[in-house]
Amino acid sequence: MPLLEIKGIDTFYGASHILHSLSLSIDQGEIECILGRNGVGKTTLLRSIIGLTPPRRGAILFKGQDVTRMRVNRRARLGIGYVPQGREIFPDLSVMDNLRLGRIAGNATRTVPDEIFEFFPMLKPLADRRGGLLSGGEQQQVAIARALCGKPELLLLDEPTEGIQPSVVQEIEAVLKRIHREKKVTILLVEQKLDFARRVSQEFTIMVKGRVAREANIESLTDDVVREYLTI
Amino acid sequence: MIAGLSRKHLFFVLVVIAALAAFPYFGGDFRMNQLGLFLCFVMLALSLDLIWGFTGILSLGNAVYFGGGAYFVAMSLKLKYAATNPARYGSGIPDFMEWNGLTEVPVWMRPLESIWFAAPAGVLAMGLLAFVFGFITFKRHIYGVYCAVITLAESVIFEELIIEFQAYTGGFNGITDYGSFSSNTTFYWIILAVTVFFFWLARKITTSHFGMILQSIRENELRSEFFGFEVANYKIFVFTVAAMMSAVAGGLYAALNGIISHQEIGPLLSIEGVIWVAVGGRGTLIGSFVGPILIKGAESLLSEQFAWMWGLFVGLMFIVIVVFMPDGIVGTLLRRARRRRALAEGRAPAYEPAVVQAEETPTV
Amino acid sequence: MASYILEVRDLVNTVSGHTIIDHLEFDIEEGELRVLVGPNGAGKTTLIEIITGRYRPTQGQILFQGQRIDGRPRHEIYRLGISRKFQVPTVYDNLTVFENLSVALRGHRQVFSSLFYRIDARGAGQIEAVLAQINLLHRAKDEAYTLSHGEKQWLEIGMVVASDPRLMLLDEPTTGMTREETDKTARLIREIARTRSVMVVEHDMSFVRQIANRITVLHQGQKLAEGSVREIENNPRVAEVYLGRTKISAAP
Amino acid sequence: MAQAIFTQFLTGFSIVAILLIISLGLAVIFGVMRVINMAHGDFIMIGAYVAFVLQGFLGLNLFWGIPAAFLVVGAIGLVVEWGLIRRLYGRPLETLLATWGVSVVLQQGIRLIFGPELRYVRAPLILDGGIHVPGSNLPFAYFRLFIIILALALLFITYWLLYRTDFGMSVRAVNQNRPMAEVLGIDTRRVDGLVFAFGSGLAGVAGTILAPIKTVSPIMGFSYAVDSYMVIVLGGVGRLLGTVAGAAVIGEAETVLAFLYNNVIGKLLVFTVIVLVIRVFPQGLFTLQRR
Repeated sequence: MPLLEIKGIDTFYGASHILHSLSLSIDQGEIECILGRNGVGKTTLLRSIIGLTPPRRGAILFKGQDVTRMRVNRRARLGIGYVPQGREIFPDLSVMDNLRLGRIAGNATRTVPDEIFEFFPMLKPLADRRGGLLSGGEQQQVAIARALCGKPELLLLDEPTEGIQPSVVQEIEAVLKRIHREKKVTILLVEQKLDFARRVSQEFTIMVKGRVAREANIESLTDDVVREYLTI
Repeated sequence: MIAGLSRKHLFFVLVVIAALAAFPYFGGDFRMNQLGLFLCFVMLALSLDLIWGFTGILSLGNAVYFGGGAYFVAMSLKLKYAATNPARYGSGIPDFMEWNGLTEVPVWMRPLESIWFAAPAGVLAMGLLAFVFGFITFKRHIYGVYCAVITLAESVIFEELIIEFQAYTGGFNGITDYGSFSSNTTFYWIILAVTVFFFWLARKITTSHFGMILQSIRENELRSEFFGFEVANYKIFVFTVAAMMSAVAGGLYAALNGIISHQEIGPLLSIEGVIWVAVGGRGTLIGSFVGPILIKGAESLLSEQFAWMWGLFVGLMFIVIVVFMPDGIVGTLLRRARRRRALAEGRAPAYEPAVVQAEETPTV
Repeated sequence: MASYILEVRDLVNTVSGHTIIDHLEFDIEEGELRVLVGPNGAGKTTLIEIITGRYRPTQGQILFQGQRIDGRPRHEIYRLGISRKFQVPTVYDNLTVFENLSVALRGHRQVFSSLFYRIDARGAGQIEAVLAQINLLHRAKDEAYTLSHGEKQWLEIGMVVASDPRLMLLDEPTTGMTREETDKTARLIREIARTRSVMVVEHDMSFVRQIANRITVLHQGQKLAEGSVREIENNPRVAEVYLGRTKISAAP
Repeated sequence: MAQAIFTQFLTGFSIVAILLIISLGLAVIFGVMRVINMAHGDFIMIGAYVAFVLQGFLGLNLFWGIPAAFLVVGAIGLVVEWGLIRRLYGRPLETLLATWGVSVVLQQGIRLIFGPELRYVRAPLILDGGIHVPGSNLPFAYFRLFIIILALALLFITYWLLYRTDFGMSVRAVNQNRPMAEVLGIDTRRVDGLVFAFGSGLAGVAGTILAPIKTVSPIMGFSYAVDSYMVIVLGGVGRLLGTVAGAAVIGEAETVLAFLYNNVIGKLLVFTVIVLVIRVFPQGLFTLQRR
């Protein structure tokens, strides 16, 4: 049984039809990457899964349970973590408070386990800093750490490397791989940077205008495919 | 367009006007007076519809202008009445002035002795007040709940001012006993004529290019700014015009009613006006007739027997209308009719939009 | 020397410590059709917001036909000749298509002149011409909320056309459109650009290829590259910011 | 003269304290839900009637009224939020109008139950008398002192709830970024309901302590509510400091000006100043600047 199964969803943003009977399934333990040019609906797909933009038609099953009409906070508690584009750190809360809020989804005590700081050692000295004062790279790490605090089984990441310096990108890459290996978290990633996507993920899905255009093992992401669907 | 009137509807409007004009012949004096007062409320509702229904400004203080116009007229009539009825006012000045130790009418109030000065002065003063108030608020993009709350406070303060300065306003008891035009058929017709004129004027404004711009501001203020409209100027203009309309309505109301008090300037009437428009249907103009006549009519019929229940009923009805019928009675009917027409012509609306929002939605 | 309709000089925009536009230098020539591309967060929309007066620049100047416009109110910037389309199609939902266009139609921006103005035969003719251009003649009497997403995009483009600017800024005019609609839009924009300067922000590269002469690539608030479609497509630095790598052929 | 003004200034503190309790409730609600509750004044009024009932029918003194009013009015707030406000989410003007309907219903309901007469409530005997403050020409009533202490305590409790508890952390998260709060598993509807109940409860407490100062009647709350709307307009949202400053400025200015000129002129001047201030700071004085 796949961990996440999306069956023919149609999602609208206001009046605009973004996803067109899109189907996709993610197996337990996979790292899958969604590729596609800007505006094809990658972000909307993630938002449909977490429930911020629920689909009008179709169904979403998580762990075999129909979550299509479920409220966002319940999905989060069921084990879906979401790191949105732009990080969305609470700017007036400290890093520690941001992380403690993340614990809610895991139905856990609100003390942040040390293991989080093992994954993200550079957050330790920043714990009391206000979220809004961090750099983009630091915010991204807080966002991932925060999602991790909720003990997700499926982690949705929307362009985690966008606008971030190369050294931090490497750290994020290492952390994602470790999370996947050690915590057995399934990862669904939206990414523009091909090299990063290739290094991190095992499978890829290419979207074009709200539909799945191609789905395969990351090895088969050839230059021809890239030229056809992704290059500028 | 919501306010669209076809030839068929024009005929309907003419029939309604004819019926209202003929009302004195079959309704009797008491009912005629009541209807005259309701028509004054209709004018207030029309002015509110202009600013709220068409421009998207929710004002909870427009009774200030209605009451302001009313006080100018009532004061003028009272001064005259006191001066010319020595049998009742030996000193020749209004009773409340005498009670408060004045021996003569203050100099600055003397010009009001002439109704021909007082009535237009009241309208102009209210226009000026609205202009200044609008200039201060709208130039700084104060909108939505902030605007509502500030206009509400304005209304509260004016009510308290009226109560406080009783030597000049009659205070809590208001101005009474100044001779009124009640049971005067000609005066009823004048009120009706002014109401029809205001309806025509509001139609003229809202169906003109200017009215379209007002509606564009209601729909999306930011979009209009980027099309080169200085949105604040439009708001100030329509706010001022509406205030002057309210002042005229208030003046007529005072002359007909024969008593005027702080309630006519305070927040209760301000908000009641908004309720009439909401119930009748904002942005329809016709709703401004339906709302007040329906509610005030029902109130006068029912509230005597069920005085306490009436308030409860109005409150509940208002909640229900806001939640389940945001377009109001006329708005809902018009929307249904349009939808039927669209379906008949095979171009059904894709979806029903959310109710008109005056909020600037932050993007990015 | 070519004459510039728009010059952006050393533009900086920072929001609570984050630099969105970073010492940007950027020009558009009179009569040009320019496409602006760049990854998310490159500052494209922010640039439009600054040009049209929504945001103030932290530093730098913007010149329109040689005249400084940064910091001026929005309506003045329009009156000088700049009109823009929003990223999310923004039309007046409860007005009809015809009314939407007549609000936008050039002229009668003052309170009193608009009060005594009614759309005359000439105005109606102009609106009908625009309606024909954007393929919405048959929807003229319908409220805008009944339009599909693509039709709304067209309507807003039409409104910008009706407002008759010298410089048009179109933010993502084809988002949410089908292939055919996108092709129609490309034709429409080429037609419009014959008589005025146009700047388009867009992601859809096949669309960009259809309309563009020159492309400017923004990245992290700076100009990364500028040139013809071919030059940009073969520019390794552009590939790097878009795909996060140096060369496509470096696949594992 | 200076002595008299100083006395007014001291009296002003108790006015500020009451206004602060009322506005705290309103500010917390407005901050999280962006909703203006037009029935806030009637929640005050119900708080006063709770004190009246406890004293008149059960013989309990005012101290009992404080927790009772908080619970009763908080429960009413919960019902209003659940039954009405969440149905109008994202439509602040409609919410404002609908809560006006609630206001009418509550006033009429109270009239039906208790009649339109004025009612009187006594302050606890233990708080009779006053303390002499040097420089002032009248003793400062213990009851006013009690009000000030209560307001400070409630301010502290609100601060503690918002900034020192897990629930407060959730509230601030919802305030700053509602969708993201939901993504983290926070039940935002529950937060809305509890915040509305808490804010309403505070209004109830304010009503209880107003009861001995003012006569209790169905329409007693309105003018206080209007003042507290002005506090929000002046102080901005997002920070308790803004609410404290707004309440302090408006409460003190109205009291002192009322003494120097008269009540209404004081109000008029304060209102004029507020309108001029928001011309310069449209978001209020203490709003967090964010784009």
